[in-house]
Order: sequence, then structure tokens, then C-alpha cells
Amino acid sequence: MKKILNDPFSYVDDMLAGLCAAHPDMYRVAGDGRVVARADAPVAGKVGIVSGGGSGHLPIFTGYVGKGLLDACAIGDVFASPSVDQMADAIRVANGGAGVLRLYGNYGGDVMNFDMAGDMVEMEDIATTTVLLADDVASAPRAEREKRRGVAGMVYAFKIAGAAAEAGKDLEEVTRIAQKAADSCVSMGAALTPCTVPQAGKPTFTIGEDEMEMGMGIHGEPGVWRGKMRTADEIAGELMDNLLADQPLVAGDRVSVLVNSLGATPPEELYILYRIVQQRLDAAGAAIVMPLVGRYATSMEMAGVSFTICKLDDELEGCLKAPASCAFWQVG
Amino acid sequence: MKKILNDPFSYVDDMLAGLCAAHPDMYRVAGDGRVVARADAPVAGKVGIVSGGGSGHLPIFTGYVGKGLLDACAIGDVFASPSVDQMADAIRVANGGAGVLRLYGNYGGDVMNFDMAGDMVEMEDIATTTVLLADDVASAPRAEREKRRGVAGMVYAFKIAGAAAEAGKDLEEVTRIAQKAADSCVSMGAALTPCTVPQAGKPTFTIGEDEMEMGMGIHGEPGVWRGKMRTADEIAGELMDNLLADQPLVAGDRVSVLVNSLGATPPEELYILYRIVQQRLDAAGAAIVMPLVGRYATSMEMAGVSFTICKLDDELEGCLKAPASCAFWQVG
Amino acid sequence: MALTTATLKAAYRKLEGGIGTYFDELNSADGKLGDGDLGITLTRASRGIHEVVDDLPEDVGQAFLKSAQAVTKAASSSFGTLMATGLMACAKATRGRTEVPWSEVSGLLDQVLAAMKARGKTDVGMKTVLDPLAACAEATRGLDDPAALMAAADRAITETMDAFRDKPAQVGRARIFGEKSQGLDDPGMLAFRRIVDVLKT
Amino acid sequence: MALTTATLKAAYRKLEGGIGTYFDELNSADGKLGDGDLGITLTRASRGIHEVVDDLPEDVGQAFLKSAQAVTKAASSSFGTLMATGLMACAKATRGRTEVPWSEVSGLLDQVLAAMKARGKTDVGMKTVLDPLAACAEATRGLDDPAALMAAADRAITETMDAFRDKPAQVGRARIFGEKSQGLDDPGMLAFRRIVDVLKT
Ligand SMILES: Nc1ncnc2c1ncn2[C@@H]1O[C@H](COP(=O)(O)OP(=O)(O)O)[C@@H](O)[C@H]1O
Ligand SMILES: Nc1ncnc2c1ncn2[C@@H]1O[C@H](COP(=O)(O)OP(=O)(O)O)[C@@H](O)[C@H]1O
Ligand SMILES: [Mg+2]
Ligand SMILES: [Mg+2]
Ligand SMILES: [Mg+2]
Ligand SMILES: [Mg+2]
Repeated sequence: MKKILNDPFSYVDDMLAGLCAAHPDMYRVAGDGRVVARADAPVAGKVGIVSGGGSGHLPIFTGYVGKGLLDACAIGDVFASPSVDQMADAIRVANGGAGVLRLYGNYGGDVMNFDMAGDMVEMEDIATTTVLLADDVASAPRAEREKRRGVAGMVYAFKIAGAAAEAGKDLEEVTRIAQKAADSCVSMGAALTPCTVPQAGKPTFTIGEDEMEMGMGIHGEPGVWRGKMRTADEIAGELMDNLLADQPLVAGDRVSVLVNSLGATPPEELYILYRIVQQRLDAAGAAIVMPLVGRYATSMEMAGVSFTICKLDDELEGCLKAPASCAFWQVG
Repeated sequence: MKKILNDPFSYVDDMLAGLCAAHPDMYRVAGDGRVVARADAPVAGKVGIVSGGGSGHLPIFTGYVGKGLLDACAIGDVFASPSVDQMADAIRVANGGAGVLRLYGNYGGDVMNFDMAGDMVEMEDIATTTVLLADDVASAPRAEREKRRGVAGMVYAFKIAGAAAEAGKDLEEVTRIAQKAADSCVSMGAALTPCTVPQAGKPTFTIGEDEMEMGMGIHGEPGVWRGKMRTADEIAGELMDNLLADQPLVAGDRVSVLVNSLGATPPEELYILYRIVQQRLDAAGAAIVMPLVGRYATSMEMAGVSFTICKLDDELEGCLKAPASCAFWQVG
Repeated sequence: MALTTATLKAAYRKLEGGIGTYFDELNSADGKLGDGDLGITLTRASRGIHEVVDDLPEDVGQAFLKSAQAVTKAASSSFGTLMATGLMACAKATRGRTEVPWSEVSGLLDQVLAAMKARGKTDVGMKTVLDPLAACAEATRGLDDPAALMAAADRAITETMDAFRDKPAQVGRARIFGEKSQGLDDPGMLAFRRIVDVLKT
Repeated sequence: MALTTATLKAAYRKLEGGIGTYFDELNSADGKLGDGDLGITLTRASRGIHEVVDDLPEDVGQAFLKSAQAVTKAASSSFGTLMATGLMACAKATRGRTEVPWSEVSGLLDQVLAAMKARGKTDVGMKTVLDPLAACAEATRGLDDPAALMAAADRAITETMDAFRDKPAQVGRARIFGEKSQGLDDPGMLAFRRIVDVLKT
């Protein structure tokens, strides 16, 4: 796979420069250049929400900085954690005086760094809380749920927590709702091709021309099985089997569902998969609310797909449908 | 490159089934199944706008059916023209009694078929007009402009003409504005990898691991040169050179610009390119209005990029900024 | 002797049986200068006609009309649309008759050519299927024996293709290949050649 | 004799000169069970320290603090953050002193271990860098000669790695490889091994 870039070591900085140049009304750079904040951050009196993680997943994480979403985001190199200082800067710029929720994916390095960053800003009297996304059902059994990786469920958590903060709720409430959103999401993916981390210069893994890997993580972490390519309906069926076994649904349940491309897989193929998603949810008697089909959480040019089911109650559904806008997504 | 599908021959029908299932409030299938119309089409008294062409370019063409955009679209197999009957059906379902504009890309087969479809519906007293997009500067010199291929400039033409129709203008006015929008767009692209047409089962062309092709068309039509991969800044510079030579800008001009991925190229890399686009337009003294960066006109999982510059006057700018919404794009 | 619906049916069936031989050749000729679907187009067109061939009415005009409609539905690539356009022109010229004298073939080809020119917004001399067609219209002028007609058409096609081979393409997808198209047959001419090859056996 | 900022400077310079040898080995060990960046992490950490090494103050605690901050900035992967955490623990324990007796090394390692456990929210026995570290703290207890300290640490690491090699990983990215991790050294342990290998030369 070929990449359009200048120097692999300036990939992320060049990207951020372009992002802020294209959308100055949305984004601005803060801290040492590796923090992106809402153009109007901090919003006085509003609970701030920050996220952070490696680059290469646009729109996640950086892209979701915006009204009704994140206030700031710390950005590492491609697939690498940002530094403690960058995370602390993100927290500072997000702080409108009502405290800051750290909302991000469960990856060891990110967790240690965000904890350390929290220790740092505590000395500056910024109250912080943490909610981790651990939605990838392929990465640990439900009994060890807290060990799961965080993947595309973040999209729902950002949206829902962002709406709660925008509505003026306090840090404790925003944190409670964010945790409920995180707990309501289950995800699983399948990868068809690797991607290339610019600084590494070669694909993150190799896989046969006729092979796929079920359950693979968004950085190429191992999945459940690797084998021959299956048909779209088989892939969709297996992903839905796993998700519904992990988080059973009953008639009358309301869910949103995200059919997400990891990058290269075109929307045409997401819609082919969506048919089965809808059939299975219909069969379970669940109603689909605001389905999302597209590229929401990616691994650069990796081909593959992930499904996320977010089970809703009235509170979550209200937050999901509330207005929000960033350069990559607009609701309402 | 691997594709997620069932039967290559059902690729387009499966895709349309999923598209309409996911967005029943936006899209509905009409005619023999290969026409997608606004859920509320026809809109009585409004000029209808139809487009059509091969599949595999989402969001183009089908995706841009929506309020303030297209009323209906005829969809062929991947990279193949729809049939005359399908085009005639699209015109019929778009007709709210005020006539229908056919707005599509300049490809021989599509032109002959849309002309024939126009002859058919003429017998049914539906007035039609035609505006062709011919914005790809790499496909013919400016002196033979009418021979150029239509590429991503369609996005601007759909948006602007759609706003004019939504505003209640008559067929003649909508056609005039659409033609002005089409004439204001210049585009050029570069491809890094081919894509695979499902029914063909193999890539549309081959290209070396370290090669790119400048000026290639969105179906793999030949470009200006093929050679070693260049840096992002070199690629952006060459595309801008060509576009600005073809349609010079002077200080005070207002333009919108679309930095478009052909599919696999991630937004990270589009933003890297955007820096140079902005620098060059700044240097020309032109003001950038509503820049678009993303996947607007694609060739499935092809890696590559295209730039489109749309030169605005007050009328075009007003139409560009008017509200519009479809599953892939929301303005206002 | 005259052209009837039975003649048409026989020709369509022959085409359906024989055109598959050239499937790959036509796809790859088109692949060099276009999108590589010309074999597919002819196969789809003949499959489309297959659906209606048994029910073609005695009225030759109506029979042409039905086949034109079948081709329109089945094959929407440029060549398919041009074929349908040509069949439609024949339909107009033969409407209401059950027999069309062979001597009218040359005149029919004139009508076909005129309709295709209008549809394709182009003229002869641009290295397209129109050129061998125009040559056939000329070469068959005054002839009224099917064998003689076929022989004259066959010769005319060969001569036209030889004459155009080294010129650059000026219309359709092949145009953008410019000089690369010199030395290569126009795919549409080759398709016409292969149709006649099948019919003359 | 005692540990001073000069000792620290010498150690950092040795590390910077020698760790490159193991760049590929550490990346690929981490690549088998994680994201393949552990060689990069150590290189970045030592480059980060390089920026400050000349200016490290006499106060050993301040010197540790400055190096901890440098590592935090330069290497934000798990191992880098754990290193920075350990250096920070040393900083706290030696604050305000220009000499730290060698006999305190074992106690320092206890502090480092405690800080890392808290930061990593994990314990010894899970097949991580914590295990050889805990073993070193034990093995160096009561020793006050640098050479003896080094020899004891060296042995302790070897024994710990042998003891854990065939167990499955339970923490970090390696956990998800489960049984595949049996028979493979934990990358973090190997990194610790290589740091000591460089320092002991
Ligand atoms: N405008 C035109 N006028 C006359 N002939 C044309 C025209 N466009 C295409 N052709 C003929 O059709 C052939 C290509 O047919 P086809 O492969 O169906 O086209 P495409 O796939 O580009 O739609 C050309 O080789 C040429 O002979
Ligand atoms: N929570 C933890 N507690 C203790 N040690 C850990 C922890 N997480 C990772 N490690 C150690 O760090 C090593 C991996 O370091 P590194 O490659 O920097 O991690 P990553 O790239 O996954 O952030 C592991 O082999 C392990 O020894
Ligand atoms: Mg063709
Ligand atoms: Mg074609
Ligand atoms: Mg690692
Ligand atoms: Mg790492």
C-alpha cells in the first residue's frame, strides 16, 4: 500500500497543520502542537471532555473534537500513545472550570500516561475523572471485560458524553452517562489487509491474498481466527453472532449500530453488510435508531470492517440524537 | 485488494438494498431497482435533477440524492452506464411537473443513453435539459474542453444546482446555474493503486510498488505521466500547477476547493496535501470558501487523490452554502 | 427473395451461437483503448435478443423494434446503444412490412448510419464503427443478392480497417490514448468485423 | 564510595552508546507479542536523556527528576512510562543528596517497584518487567559494592527470565497472545536484561 507523505517523521505534524488550516472554525492547535482543541475551548462552566491516543485513526480521535463532542485531544505518532505532557496540556485547554472527563480507549500505555497526566493537573486544582472504552468482544471474554481493547465504541461514547456535557451536566453526571455509554457498546471487527505505519515503512503484518482475520484489533492485534475470505453475508453473520452472544437483545430493545470501515473498504461494501445487520436485529425484535455506516474509526488504509452495537435507554438515545458537529460528522 | 461481497453479479443490488435499508428517510428504490430517488420524490412544482452513471464511486452518484441535491439517480453496474430505461425511470420519478435537468459526467455511453432517455420521456411531455461535467483538465486541453471527462467537479455541480432547484427556480434558471457551476470547476487527480471491479475479479490496471500515475481518470483511464512516487508536497504542487494554469486566479477571487480521496487514501494524507493547496491559493490571493476534504467521489478502494477548484461568484457561493443533506454529506 | 422476420431470427441465432468465440478478443482489444467491456457488451446484447427472438412478430419493422428494445435493456455501453440505435432506424424504415427486398439493404445501412451519427454526435472519418458501416453502405449499393451483399460488405470492412489502422482515434474512450491508438484497430470496427464474420459462415 | 550524579551521567552515556545494538532485537521481540516498538522506545528514551545529561545537577534527586521528565517527553510507550515512573521514585528517595551510598540500591529498587506497580496497576508474578526488578531488589539486599550489586542483578535477571519463559503473559499487549506467549520472553524483561547488559560492560 502506498502512502502520500513527505517525511514519515513529519506525517502527524503535517496532518495536524492541514486539519487546522482547512477547518479553523472547528479546530485549533494547543500545547506543543500535539493537542487539538475546539476553536472556542475552554467553554466556561462546561465540563470538558478530552481523549487521546495514536494517530492514524481519523476521524478518531482528533476528528471528533467539536461542539457536542470532545473539547480537546492529545495526539501521538501513528499508533503510538501521546506523552504525559501532551495529555496534561489537553486537559488544561479543555478545562472550563467544571472539571474534565478523560474518555479514551483501554490501551496500557495510554492508561498509564493519562493517569500520570491526571496526577500532574491535580496539583493545578483541575478535577478529573476517567472512563475507559473496552468494547472489543474479541479481545477478552465478558468475564474479564475490563481487559478488553477499546475500538469503535468510542464514537458512541464521545457523542453521548459530549451531549451530556453540552447540556450543562456536572462532572459526576457526565462521567456516569459516559460510563453507561461505554458499558452499552460491544464491537468486533475483521481485517482483510494490513496498513503501513509511516515510520515503520512496511505493512504492520502480512496476510494471504485470499485470507482474512476475524476479530483483529485496529493496530493489527491478533484476532480469533485467520482463514479463507468469506462472503459478505458470512462475515456479517459471524460478527453479529458474536455481538449478540456477548450482549443479548430482547424484543423491544432499542439500539444504534455502527458499520464501520477500517479505511480502504468502500461504503458500497458496508451497505452490502448492513442488510444482514438489519435482518439480525429485526429478528431479535430490536429497533434500530440512527444507524451509522461509514468510516468512523479507521486504521489508515487497512481494508476491513467493524460492527458496534450500542444498546440505548431514553437517556442515551436523547444524547445520541442531540446536535453535534465536527469536520467529519454532523448530527442535527 | 480484497473485497467484501457475496456474488460479484449482485454487488450493486446488494449495495442498493443496504443503502435504502439504512436510510429509509433519505432514499427509496424506484423503477426496476436501479433507480434511487429522494424518499419524498417527486417534489411537486420543483425542478427535478437527475444524474446517473456506473456504481463504485460512492458517494457519487447515488449518495448525493437528497434535499438540496439530486432528486433521482440511475445506477449501472460498477463502472458501467445504466440503461436507457433506467435513466428514463429516473427522469420520471424526479419529475415534479417543472421539468428535469440531466446533470452528469461526460462519458460517451452515458451521454448517448441519457439522450435516448430524454427522447423517450419527451413523448410523455416531460421537459428535460442537459448539463455535462467535463472538469478533468488532464483528459484534454482547454481548447477541446467539451471532450474532457467528468470527475469530482460533479460534487459542486450537484450541490449548486440542487440549491437552485430547491429555491424554486425554473428549469431554464436551474440549467443556467448548473452550467455555470460546471464551467467553474477544474479537476485533476493522481492514482497510486488500481481497484478491482467485482465482475472482472482482478485489478483494473497494474502499477509498480513505487510508482504513481499523474492525471489518471477515475476508471483507470490513462493520465499524463507514470513514474516514481513523489512526496506529498510535490504531488500537491503539480496538481495545483496544472489547475491554476488551466483556470488562472487573480487576487480577490473566491474559490472552494475539494481535496478528494479516491478511496483507500486516508484523510490524514488529504490534510497533508491540503497545506500546499492552501499555500498556493493564498499566494494567488484567492480566498477559500468552504473547503471540502474527504471522500466525495471515489473509485472503490483505489489509493489516490484528486483536487477540484470551483471558482465562485455570489450566485454560486450562495448556492454552495445553502442547506442540503444526504446520508454522506450535510451542509447547514 | 427478401428479408423477412425469419431471416432476422436466423441471423440472431447464428450470432448468439458464434459471437462467444470472440469474447476475449473483443474485451482485450477494448481493454487496450477503453474499458475492456466490448466482448461483454456483444454477449449481453445477444442474450437480450435471445429473450425475444422466439416471439418476434411477422412485421419486420416490429421485429426490429423489439430487438432494439431488447438490446437497449441488456447492453448499455456505447456500442450497445449504437446497435440499438441502428436497429431502431431499421424498424422505422421497415414498419408495416413482412418482406423487405434485399435491394433495400444498402438504403437501410444509410438510415442506420444517419441515426448513429446523430446519436453519437460524430461523423465518419473519426475511426469508429461508423467507417466500416459507411463503406458497407457504399459497397452494397445496387446489389440484391444476399451472398453478393455479404461478400461486398466483407471486403469493404477489411479495406476500411486497413485504411484506418494507423490513424489516431478521435472519438470515445480511445481518443485519450492518442498516438498509442495508432497501429491498433478501433475496437468497435473489430466488433463489427466479428459480427459479419459470424453471419457470413 | 557512593552513587553520585557523575555515576548517573556515566551510566546514561554508556546506555546511549550501547543500546542501539539491541534495537532490532527488541523491536522484533515486541513485534511477536505487542506492537514492535520497544527498541524504538529505548532509543527515544536515551535520546531524551541525551538532551539533559550534560546539565544534570549535583543533587542526585534533581538529576533523577530531570531524567524522568526527559523520558516522559521522549518515550510515551508503556515501557517508557514505567521507566519514567521508576526514575521519579528514585528522585523522591534521593532528593536533596549529592551522594547515595551503594547499600541503598536495594531499597531504591523497592521504591521503584512499588511506584511501577501502582502506575501499571499490576503486581509481580504476571510476567512483566516487574518480575526481574523484584528479583534484583531481593538479590542485592545487603550488598554495597557496585560490582557485586551488578553481578547479583545479572544473575537474578537470568533466573527470573528462565523461570517465567514458559508461562503465559497476563498483562499488557502480550496478554491477548495467551498461549502463543508461552516459550517467549516478555519483551519488557528482555529490555531490562539488555539495559543491564549494556551497563555491566
Ligand atoms: N460517439 C461515437 N460515435 C461513433 N462510434 C462510437 C462513439 N463512441 C464509441 N463508439 C464506438 O464504440 C466503440 C466502443 O464501444 P464500447 O466498448 O461499448 O464503449 P464504452 O465501453 O466506452 O462505452 C468504439 O471503438 C467506437 O467504434
Ligand atoms: N501494566 C503493566 N505493568 C507492568 N509492566 C508492564 C505493563 N504494561 C506493559 N508492561 C511491560 O512493558 C512491556 C511492553 O512495553 P512497550 O512495548 O513499551 O508497551 P506498548 O508498546 O504496548 O505500550 C511489556 O513486555 C511488559 O514487560
Ligand atoms: Mg468499452
Ligand atoms: Mg463501457
Ligand atoms: Mg510495544
Ligand atoms: Mg507502543
